[in-house]
Amino acid sequence: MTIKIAVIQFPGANCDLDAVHVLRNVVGVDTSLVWHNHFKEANFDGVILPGGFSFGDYLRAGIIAAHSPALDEARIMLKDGRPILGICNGFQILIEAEFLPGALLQNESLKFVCKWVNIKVINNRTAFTHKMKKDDVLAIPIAHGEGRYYTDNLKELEENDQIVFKYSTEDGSFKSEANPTGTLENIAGICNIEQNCVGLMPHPERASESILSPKQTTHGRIFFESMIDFIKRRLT
Amino acid sequence: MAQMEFIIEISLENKPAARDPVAETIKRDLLAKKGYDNVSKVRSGQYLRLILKANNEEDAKEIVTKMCNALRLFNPVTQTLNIISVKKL
Amino acid sequence: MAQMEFIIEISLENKPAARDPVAETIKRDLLAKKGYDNVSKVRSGQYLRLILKANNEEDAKEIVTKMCNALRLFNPVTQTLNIISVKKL
Amino acid sequence: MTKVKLNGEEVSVEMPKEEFEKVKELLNREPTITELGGFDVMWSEHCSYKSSRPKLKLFEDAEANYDYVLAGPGEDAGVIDIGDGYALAFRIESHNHPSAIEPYHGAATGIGGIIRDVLCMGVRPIALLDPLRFGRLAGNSHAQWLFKYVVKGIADYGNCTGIPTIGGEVEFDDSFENNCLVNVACIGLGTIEDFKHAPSRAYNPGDYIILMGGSTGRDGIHGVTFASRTLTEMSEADRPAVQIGDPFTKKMIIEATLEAVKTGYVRGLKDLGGGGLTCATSELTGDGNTGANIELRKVFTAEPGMTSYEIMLSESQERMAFIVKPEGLETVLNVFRKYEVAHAVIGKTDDSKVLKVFDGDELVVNIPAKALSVSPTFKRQEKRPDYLDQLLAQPTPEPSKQIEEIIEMLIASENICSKEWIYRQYDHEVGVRSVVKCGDGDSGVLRIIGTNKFIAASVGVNSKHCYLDPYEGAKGGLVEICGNVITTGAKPMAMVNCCNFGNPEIPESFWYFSKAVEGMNDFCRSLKIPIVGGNVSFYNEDEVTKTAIKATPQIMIVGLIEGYENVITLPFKKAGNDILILGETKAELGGSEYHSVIHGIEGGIPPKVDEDKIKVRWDFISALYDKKFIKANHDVNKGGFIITIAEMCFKNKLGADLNLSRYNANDLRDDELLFSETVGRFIIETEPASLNDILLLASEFKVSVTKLGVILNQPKILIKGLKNQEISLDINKLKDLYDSTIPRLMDI
Ligand SMILES: Nc1ncnc2c1ncn2[C@@H]1O[C@H](COP(=O)(O)OP(=O)(O)O)[C@@H](O)[C@H]1O
Ligand SMILES: [Mg+2]
Repeated sequence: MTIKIAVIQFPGANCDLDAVHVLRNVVGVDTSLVWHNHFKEANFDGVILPGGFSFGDYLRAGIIAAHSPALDEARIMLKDGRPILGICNGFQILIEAEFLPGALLQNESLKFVCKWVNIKVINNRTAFTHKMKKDDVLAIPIAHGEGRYYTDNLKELEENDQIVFKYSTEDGSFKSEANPTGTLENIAGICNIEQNCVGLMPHPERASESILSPKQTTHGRIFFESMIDFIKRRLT
Repeated sequence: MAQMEFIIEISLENKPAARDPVAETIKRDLLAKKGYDNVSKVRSGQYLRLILKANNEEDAKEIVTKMCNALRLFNPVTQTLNIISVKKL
Repeated sequence: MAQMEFIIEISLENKPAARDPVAETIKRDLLAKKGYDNVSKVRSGQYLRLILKANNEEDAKEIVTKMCNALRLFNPVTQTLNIISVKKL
Repeated sequence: MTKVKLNGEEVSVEMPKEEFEKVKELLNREPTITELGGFDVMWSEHCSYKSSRPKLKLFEDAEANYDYVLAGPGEDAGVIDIGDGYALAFRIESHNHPSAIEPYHGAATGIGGIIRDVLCMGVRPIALLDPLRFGRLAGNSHAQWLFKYVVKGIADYGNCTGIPTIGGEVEFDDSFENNCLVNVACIGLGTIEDFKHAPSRAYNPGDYIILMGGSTGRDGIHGVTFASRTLTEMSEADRPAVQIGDPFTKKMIIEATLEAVKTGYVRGLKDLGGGGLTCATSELTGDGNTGANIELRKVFTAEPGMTSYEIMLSESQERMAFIVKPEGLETVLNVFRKYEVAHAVIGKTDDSKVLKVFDGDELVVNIPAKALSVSPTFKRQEKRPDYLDQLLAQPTPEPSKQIEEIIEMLIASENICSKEWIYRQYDHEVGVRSVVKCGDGDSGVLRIIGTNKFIAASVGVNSKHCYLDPYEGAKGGLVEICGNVITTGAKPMAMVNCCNFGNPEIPESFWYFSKAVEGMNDFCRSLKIPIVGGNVSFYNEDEVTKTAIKATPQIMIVGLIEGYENVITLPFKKAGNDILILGETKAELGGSEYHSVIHGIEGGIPPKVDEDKIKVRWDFISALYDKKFIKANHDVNKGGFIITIAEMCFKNKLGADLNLSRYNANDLRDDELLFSETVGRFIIETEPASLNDILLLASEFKVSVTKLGVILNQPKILIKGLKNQEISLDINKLKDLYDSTIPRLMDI
């Protein structure tokens, strides 16, 4: 049984090749880079919507890509429980396509911010986090201008255990200085109720090789390893 | 009936609960600049002006409203759609 | 003379002769692809709505124009300030 | 502006009368208006380098003298062979004039332009750098406005296209108040095959010419003549020469171009920049010794009714021209269709050596393909400014403040403080190559995925030094930027430069240019660094005050590191390790930050460069690297070596215990010793066990190495051995000052 992962190439995506590199060369899984109009769900066990600036993020990050036929295909995967990960712009697309609830607004500072931060694992039962421990703190970089998560229904999100990651300090506290964008409740990533679809602003593909990490960590790799493991379990 | 062209202006604004950092920054900068304390409120949004064919003004409004909803030109969780004006071209 | 409150709406847009990639992309990659080809033109901009005290409508317009210049909210080299409406509150 | 009679009608052109006569002579008839427009643009200073070309001849032999140089000056970008089948292309360019009036779009389209230059070498753009100059920020809302929007323009464009901005440099100085400098550099990576597939020439008759990308509009007509004049000469009407950037379209063009090149059917590639279609088609055919027939009405335009003059001269952004083999036409067009980028086959090459452009049936251009590139040159006068003698003679006043206070003021000063406010806004990690990130080293370091090779890149120059002595200043810039690359473990491979000067028609301004070029040339020859490209921006001069900017020959160096174990970073690593200084300190405070921040003066004698000593020092460092002796490395520049040491303490919250009594061979005053900006010095961290070997090696190489002290486990710098007093500095406080300056000044 070979597992096949698709990384969707939306017009303007720019972390697509990075995700492909990590999946193929670091995690070692069969991965295809698929142009958004050509994507057919039937060929894949999991899909990644990479970061970047789909359609320049004009009007609002992710909104134009959310109307791509690729999302109709992905919706089938969503329904039958296959894993879907949205990284940064991919998260924004998942929100705009209503795979995930809420909105991602312009950072409070009105500035793009690129830096290494820490996130704490809140929900470790999703397709992308089940190899993590609850309350683990991961070192991972962010790079975005519209990542301030907002929902008018925080309670429901909490009750359904849909908050997956929150920005924290290195020792795991949710102080406001650990919040790089003014995001609601330090939220960095969420999932759907069924937990097969996760979206987050930080970039696991940039945190998967020690050579790129300030402290030589490889926390980003666990996202992809969890996904592979999740797929294997589903298939058996 | 022959269709006519209409010019229609809309704004997409953040709901108050979702905050409006652009407006907040403008207000803060205004305070710092002094001399603009007569400005009491600022809201910001995205502005779009479209030219489209419709039967009449009402029809134009309806087309635009439907389109904005169908395409999610605004995110209903945090934004509102506001039709500023419709004029025959 | 007693000052009154005005509500004033403006848009900051690229000059008519300048490109508007945001609008071009919305039209080409969203509206046209989703079948809204009755929309023949789109322009985009930043929308601001302010409430301020002024002596009259003209005065309100002037205050807003000055403010936008002072805060460098737009650059006359590539953009225009367009006053959409002024109303007494 | 000149008024000339063309076919009986009076028209205005930028070119002087003599050049108009020369055009007529060349064609043996009156030009058409479209032809004349082409000559006017192509012979402008910006396109033709007519003032600078005679001087830049000095640089011309890089390709011949270095076997790893694949493309040198004259190409869209310099290209070097870095081994393992890979080619690295890079180039730097100015976008000063547009940015001075429209900082956001001026800077953004500057990035757009430099990306195209690298892309048209057939390689993927993988990094950007941005050396900048502005007026001083404190209490200066104009400088703040320019700075804020230039950085935002670079961020929005670079981030959106997915090219990391891995480094840059900035200085704030009054002379840039009305003429900010926005230079941008781009590095591209590809296989040598990719590069060979995409020459910027049309060598073969019978190939298709395809225009691809953004539509051609009325925006930006005559942008280059605009860049060839001083700002205040322009009327409002000139100003729409600043264009709106469209990074999304650019990103599509990058992907479509790279995929098209991979098909193997592309035989030539050229970006459309200054001079638009006129420049691209004439250079492709002129340099390729072919000719072409162009059908103007095939060009897709942004608005109806554009004249042939407008279409040929439009400088609309985001366009590329392709020369494609006939049998590959469909394959290449299919690539463009996939990416949904607009495109049109606009003509064919032939062997006529003539460029013919048809507007319908009308022949609007009919000129020898090479004619446009044989622009006239000017021999400009040069004269050393009279004010220099007095400036150089300015002595260093006695310090009126305590050393501690001086150090605190220096570290908080605009030109020394942290530039994090800038690079946080840049995605400096996209591409998963960034191994040494902004702030962690003197250069950005990128890995080449699939190899064990790394490239380091840095850019900069000291404008204050160049103002006092452009010859030594340019050399000093090279020492510093090569030093930046060396500190990360790299060997400097090649240089490109961007010359920013005043009005070349003024002899004093031209003298600066001339001396800086000589300095760069002399240094690069003796240190064996090929100069593979450059760009000149003149007319950075305030017409009202008649002052030019401080001479700024920006230097960019690209270096190569073999093996990850050889990549070095800046922060001190371990308490107890030794702190050594390489190189001696001389009383060279001319043009220093100390003079300017503490005494408010600009004069004095600036640092001089001794190439022989520099060379041995670099060889020595290389020997230390080979033996793995160096744990951290940072070169000394603005503010002197105490600033360097403080910067090395910050990241890991360490300190330093220093005794300077052994390090004052020249018996300098305390302020001279501490704050002198003698170039070519390095502070290195080594382990105590290797000290003896290092000193032995030093005497073999005959280089000056002194142990200044040891790394402390506490955030403190203690300095003993000065003439005056013992000094204690609090690292946390210094770091606070260092970090807070720009955020404080920009939070209006
Ligand atoms: N304009 C800029 N853009 C991006 N990075 C910058 C800019 N200016 C400075 N930096 C970064 O800040 C760090 C310190 O820069 P600088 O103080 O010029 O270095 P040095 O210590 O070599 O003088 C470097 O990583 C540099 O790349
Ligand atoms: Mg340095």
